[in-house]
Amino acid sequence: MLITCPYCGPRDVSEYTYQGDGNRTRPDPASTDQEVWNAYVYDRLNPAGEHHEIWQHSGGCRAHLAVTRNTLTHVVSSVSFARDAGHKKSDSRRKTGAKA
Amino acid sequence: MSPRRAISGGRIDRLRTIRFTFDGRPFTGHAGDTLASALLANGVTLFARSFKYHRPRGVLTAGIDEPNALVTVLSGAVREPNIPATMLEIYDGLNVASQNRFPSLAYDVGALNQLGSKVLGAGFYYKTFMGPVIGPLKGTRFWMFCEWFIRRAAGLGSAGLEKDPSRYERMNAFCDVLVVGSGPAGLIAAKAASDSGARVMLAELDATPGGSANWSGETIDGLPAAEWAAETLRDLKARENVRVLPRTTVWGYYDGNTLSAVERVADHRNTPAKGEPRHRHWTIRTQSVVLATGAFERPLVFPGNDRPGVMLAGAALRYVNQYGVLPGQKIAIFTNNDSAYHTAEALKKAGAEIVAMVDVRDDTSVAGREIAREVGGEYLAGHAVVATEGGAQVSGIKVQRINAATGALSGDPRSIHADCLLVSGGWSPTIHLASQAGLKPEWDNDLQAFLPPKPTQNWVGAGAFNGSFSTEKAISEGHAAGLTAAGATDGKADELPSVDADAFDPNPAPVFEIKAKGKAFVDLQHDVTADDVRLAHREGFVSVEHLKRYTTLGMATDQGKTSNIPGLAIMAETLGKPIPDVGTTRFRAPFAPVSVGSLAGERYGDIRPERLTPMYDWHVENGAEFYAAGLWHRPMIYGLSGESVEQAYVRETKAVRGGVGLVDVSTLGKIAVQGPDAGAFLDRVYTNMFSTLAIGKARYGLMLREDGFVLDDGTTWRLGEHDFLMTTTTANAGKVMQHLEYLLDVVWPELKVQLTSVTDQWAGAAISGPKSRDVLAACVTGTKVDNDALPFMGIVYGEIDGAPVMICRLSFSGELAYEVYSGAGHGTHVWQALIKAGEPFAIVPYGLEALGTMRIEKGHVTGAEIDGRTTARDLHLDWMLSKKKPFIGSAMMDREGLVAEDRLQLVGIVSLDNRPLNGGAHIVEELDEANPHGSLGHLTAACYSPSLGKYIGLALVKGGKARQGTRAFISDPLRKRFGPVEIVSHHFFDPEGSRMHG
Amino acid sequence: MVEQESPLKPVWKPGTRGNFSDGVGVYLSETAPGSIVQLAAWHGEEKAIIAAIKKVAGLTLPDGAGGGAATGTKAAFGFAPGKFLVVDEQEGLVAAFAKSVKTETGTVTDLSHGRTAIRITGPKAEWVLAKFFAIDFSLTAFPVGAGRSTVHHDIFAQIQRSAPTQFDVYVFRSFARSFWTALCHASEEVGYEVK
Amino acid sequence: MAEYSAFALLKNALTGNQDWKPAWRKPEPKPAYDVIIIGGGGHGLSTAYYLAKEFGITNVAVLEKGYLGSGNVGRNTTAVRSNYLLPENVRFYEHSMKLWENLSHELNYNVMFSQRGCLNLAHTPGQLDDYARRGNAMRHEGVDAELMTPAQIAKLVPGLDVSASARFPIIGGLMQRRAGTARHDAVAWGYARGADRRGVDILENCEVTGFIKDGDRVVGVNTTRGEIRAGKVAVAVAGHTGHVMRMAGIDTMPIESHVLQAFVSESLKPFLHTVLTFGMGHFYASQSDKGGLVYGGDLDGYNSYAQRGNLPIVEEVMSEMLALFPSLARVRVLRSWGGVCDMSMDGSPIITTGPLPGMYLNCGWCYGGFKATPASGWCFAHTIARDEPHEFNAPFTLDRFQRGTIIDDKGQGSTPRLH
Repeated sequence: MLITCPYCGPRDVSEYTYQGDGNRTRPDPASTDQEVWNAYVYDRLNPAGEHHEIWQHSGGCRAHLAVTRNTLTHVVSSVSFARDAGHKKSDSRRKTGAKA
Repeated sequence: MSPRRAISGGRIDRLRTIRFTFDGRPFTGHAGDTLASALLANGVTLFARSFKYHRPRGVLTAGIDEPNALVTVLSGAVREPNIPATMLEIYDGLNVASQNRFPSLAYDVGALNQLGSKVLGAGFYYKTFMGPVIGPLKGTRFWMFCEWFIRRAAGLGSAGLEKDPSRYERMNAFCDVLVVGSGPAGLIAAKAASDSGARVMLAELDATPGGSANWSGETIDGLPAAEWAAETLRDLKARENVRVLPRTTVWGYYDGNTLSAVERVADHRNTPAKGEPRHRHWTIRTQSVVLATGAFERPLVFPGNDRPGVMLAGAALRYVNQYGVLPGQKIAIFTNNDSAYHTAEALKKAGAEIVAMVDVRDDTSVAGREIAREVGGEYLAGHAVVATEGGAQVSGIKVQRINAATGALSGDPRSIHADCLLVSGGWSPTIHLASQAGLKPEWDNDLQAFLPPKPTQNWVGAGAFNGSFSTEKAISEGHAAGLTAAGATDGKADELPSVDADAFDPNPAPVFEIKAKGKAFVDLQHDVTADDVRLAHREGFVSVEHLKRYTTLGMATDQGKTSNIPGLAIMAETLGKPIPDVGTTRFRAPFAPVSVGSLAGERYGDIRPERLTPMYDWHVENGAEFYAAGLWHRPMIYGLSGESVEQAYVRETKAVRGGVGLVDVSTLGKIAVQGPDAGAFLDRVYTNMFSTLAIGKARYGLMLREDGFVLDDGTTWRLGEHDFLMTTTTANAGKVMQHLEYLLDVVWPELKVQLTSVTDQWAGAAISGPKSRDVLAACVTGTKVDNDALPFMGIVYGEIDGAPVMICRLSFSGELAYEVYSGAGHGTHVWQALIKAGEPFAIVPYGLEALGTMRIEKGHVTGAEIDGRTTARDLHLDWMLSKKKPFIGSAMMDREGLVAEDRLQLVGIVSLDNRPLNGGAHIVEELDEANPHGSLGHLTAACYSPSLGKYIGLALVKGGKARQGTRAFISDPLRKRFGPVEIVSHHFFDPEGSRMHG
Repeated sequence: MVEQESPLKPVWKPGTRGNFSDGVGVYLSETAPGSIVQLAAWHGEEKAIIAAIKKVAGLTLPDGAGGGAATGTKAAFGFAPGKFLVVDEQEGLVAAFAKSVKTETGTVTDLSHGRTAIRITGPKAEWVLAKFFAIDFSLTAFPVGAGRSTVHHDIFAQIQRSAPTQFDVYVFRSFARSFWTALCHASEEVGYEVK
Repeated sequence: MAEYSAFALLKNALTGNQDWKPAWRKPEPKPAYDVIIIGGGGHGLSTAYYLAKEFGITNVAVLEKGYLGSGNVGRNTTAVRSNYLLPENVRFYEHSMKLWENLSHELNYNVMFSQRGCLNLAHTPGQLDDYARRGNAMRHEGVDAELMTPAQIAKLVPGLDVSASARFPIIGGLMQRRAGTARHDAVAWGYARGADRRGVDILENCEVTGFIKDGDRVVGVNTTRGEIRAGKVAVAVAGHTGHVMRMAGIDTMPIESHVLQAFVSESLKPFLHTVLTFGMGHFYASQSDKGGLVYGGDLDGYNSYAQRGNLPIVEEVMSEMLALFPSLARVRVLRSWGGVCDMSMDGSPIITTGPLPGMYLNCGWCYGGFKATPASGWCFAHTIARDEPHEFNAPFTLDRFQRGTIIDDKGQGSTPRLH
């Protein structure tokens, strides 16, 4: 699998570290809403298909990247620097958190 | 002359004789021979024994699809099992043994298994060996008892026990176009792509590129096809933008057009050249791929189809045309398609007698009938072979009339004398790589074969891979594919080479199995018969995956290259469904077996690099024994002769507590945290405040994970307004760095903070003990080191013996102590200067054992306690949790599970029986050596404390805070160590810290 | 001033080794520069850092990712967004940059001791390096002067092509000995000389 | 249906093996069942089996979207062990072990469970202490464990590099002798046959396309073979948990689906008679009764449903194998495959009622799923039948994350790829 780092160009997956679900938005640091924190730390969208995720080019420039990748085919459809993508984040995707 | 070598012909070098041995017997062959062709030329027909029934087996194919003729290559004590004789190039001194037989290939006691073959059918293991319900063999023991015997009989070749001294290497390659397969389609594709300026790689699994041109006997551009191929190859090799890789099997098609291939660099030579790897593992990242991988011929399934002397017709064509070898003298041919007619022609030309042409089809082509007449022998259209005759070698065949549409046999069988039977059941395109790269293949009813799926990655196909079996089409498709792959469009089709070849209809009659009495094999290596397939059907294992798993069809070393389609066809017929409805197998990597050595590549014998501190050589010279700490080597003790580990660390500890010692702390993770927001950032990631830290001061810090558990600890030093030096534990350096980088990049991109790993920039030497200040005073210049100039947690800059140093006064040992940092390149220089300056004070170097002993005495935590499951409160570090600010982990650290009273909490443990304690021992309230139970927790670390004169340890104990001052027991059944202990505070030694503040 | 000790000392063995059927494939050496400095620009301040490199080191860096330049004694290249490695045969580069790079522009980090510079030069340099690193070493993909950040398993490397058949590989000092040993081993196939 | 036995084999051999019957029926779906189990893998089938056997609930359907056992039960490295660290895990997996020990009998199907032992190699004193801690934790729960010396290990495992000059010398190991391997497919087939014989309908090629709800309550499912109603709907779909739960209206779960690759070598004369793990990386191996070395390593490390992985892990696993067995460089790897693992946030499973009324959930198996098959089904059946967990699965709730009562055997926190 190759991921095209916006700085380094296409590089093998072995140069990257998967840093997880890319659509999570860290709650307000002062928030004490346990549900919100629980969702941030533990709940994942985990789709079978297009997935927004964070990868670090840890074996290259070390930048974190916002990657859109299909989890069924592994096809990477977009890559950008996570620090730029950060502002576009939306947290509207979550409907129901899993509860017991 | 060898008995089966044709007088002339073939691409072998008849002037070069090669000597080799097979099962200890000397043989000769010629340069260009495979083991299979050389042995066939010598009249050898028995190559191997099958897996299950140990039936005698010959050679079925001429290539990588060989299911039968597997051998072990011996080089000294090193063994390479399960190598197809068809893929093994002979060289002088080659030593090969047959396998899976005892005592010999000709007489194998394992063949007795055949007697029970009715019982040993598919799935028999599952139905028996359950054993008795009671008694010593109850439960699974009866099975294990039987299994012992089964395992003694199992397996094909033996792996050696000696280390393979060979070199393996990995190679990264990048190109525009990778062409897989070098038959006419591949050669032309490579040429077209190269002509249009692309960087091209051409991989061929055989030794001689050219593919079918090497044995087709056709004429291309007026040249014999093999010569045309050689000529084209010479042209390609001379080009700057082409790399040709012979003996290279492309076996994996991974994501992102990454393909992997193994090049057998030196397998065809007795010894590799100096520095040359035996195998080279190529990882090829390419813009596009041309798949010109050809096709595999399928056998027909009929009783006796496994007898040595039965061979694929296409293989025979290759033996005669490429190797000048006749697979027999009196040859019968059995086919359901036209391709085998060419073999008949070629064999006749080379001097063999064709005794019969048996074709299941009634209405064969005019051209076919013409060839049949020319080659002579009986022509039996509308007939089938229903049996072979002979012992471990074909001596004849039985034929009977067949209706190709219904498969019904009629008339009486009759015998025909023959010493070899060539079979063709049609051709299956070699679509494995395409299948790995994508979707399901598509069934073609005319060809009775699966064609490549639609691409999901960037590849184009050409030639027989596409189901286009004529050389003319291979060339035109190859050309187009080469251009497409290179992204070019201006190639001229009229420049393509002309082909002079007999046209043939590749479509077979849809006959896969001849249903007559007797064992008819589908998977030859695993002895899966047509009846096994039908048994699987009866028992409901009807999906293709169930069929494979239940019968082991296609699971042998040849991965079903010759057996998958016939097996599927028999299941389809039994179900009364079309073949594609039964299912298709998705092919997975590897296309063909790959040596483990090649995949390990350069890491074979060197799995991980070593990480060395600047003072490593000094430690070695001064008697250190080392620990592995991740990739680092760290001194454990500096033992004197005759000293035990415990004696050494006790001596070193006493020397530090009583005087002064020096320890290498260069492995601590060090991160430069720089920028105007560095202080604010640290406040967010540490539980305590750092923005308030004065320049020139250090502070102990604690980090939590987002989930509120402890991540790491360490000191961070403020070197400037915007400049901090963070230290982490050795083990967590990488993890902490990544954690911080994530936060800066993803969570707080607005912060102006720069992180740099400076672990390797600094050598760290911690000098500890009441005399440490005296030693520094004696060697440090440019600064004072007294309590005023350098108070606890203070930082000064100076020089030691001319080298600049940064000194921070902090203590892990609990003594008056300093960490002396210098540039790594000055590390040994400074270390030696400190040792020299310490000589009057009897300074000792000390290792991790002494360091660990002193930290246990002090109750400091390390990775054994920060094990990813402990909280700050568990470790008595509540005082570090700032209430003035949120920090990473603050929101989650108060969940009920993290604050429960009965959590494992840090305590000290004192041995009350004056015997050593072990890390990993458990703590119990009641001792029960026979049935240990009721664990309260465990020891994380233990040592003999010279300061207390006792064996002590740290432990994580349930509700430990409340248990201080109580008695308990150590329970260590694994090491049979039981005994009374006292639970105490983890601060064993100098709890007020007066020594380090002194 | 105290000389920096080489981390390669016990494994640094001048001379030739390996298969010389096609001559010497590669020459291996440690360049031991006096200064290795990392410069990092805040977002939008990259040009200012490039200007500082021009001013302090006299090197003109082309725009774009991985752009770099090398002279006989000095070299600089980008290895990450906004980040550059600047190398000088002489010591003292850190102090010079510390003066010219302001807090508002970015940071200066001294790595003179932290990285070891290994030079591989010769007709087979690309071939040998391709055994380690999954990057395209061809001249078109990796032009002279340019820099790349990559990794060989655990060993991070920043690589600059300082001439058509010459690469300078900067590795963490603690890994230098392992890397050097592996590099020598991998070079035996083409014949190598340690200089 | 006929019992399997040596006698039956002989009898059938005499009649040309014509009389064997299907191992399980291929029934048409009924309009409604008491319990529907989504997922015809090992856990779903064993749940159905124990529902019928232990709780007398036989009006049960198992819904499998493909062929039975097409998921991880047929895609693992077949190891069975209970050598965990934390008591919750030790107790659960030991319960599983005890079920394994009698499973072939119970199912009248030889699952070839072979207690050949599982040996974890230690390479540093600290690691040996960690293994001692784990082994002692097992012993304090009544589970067998012992430490082995390098000399004992060398004798047990020929070809292993036990030299002091190894990059990571072997200084000892933790052995669980009752651990071992089983024939993975046979486990699925045996449970399927056992459940079928007790009246359970196994519906292959029956993919769930949606949930039927009455208010919040789940009352059935829509499938590719029609609508099926049920009193209780149980979900045991491992790596596909996220996908199935989303159909029920639950968008997020404490689960990530990751690909784990496994490998088998060509058949070799058996020499490795135990399950072995490497301590300085992530590698485990055993040798099957056919002679193939069955081995694997770490996750690829990213979300995936593709059932196939990439090269870096292949290379890593092979390197680690040769670090242990330098003589195997010339052995060849024959097949590789990928399984989709339902990695939970603490590395431990979830077996619970809910999260919706009428629904029951079993997931989060990480790579532990195969060995858990009997206990998972047993506990899940209990939970479905009684509407409350058994003591063995009581800790494995879904709300433990929120409550912080997490069960983190590896101490890696909420980074699933590290568990």
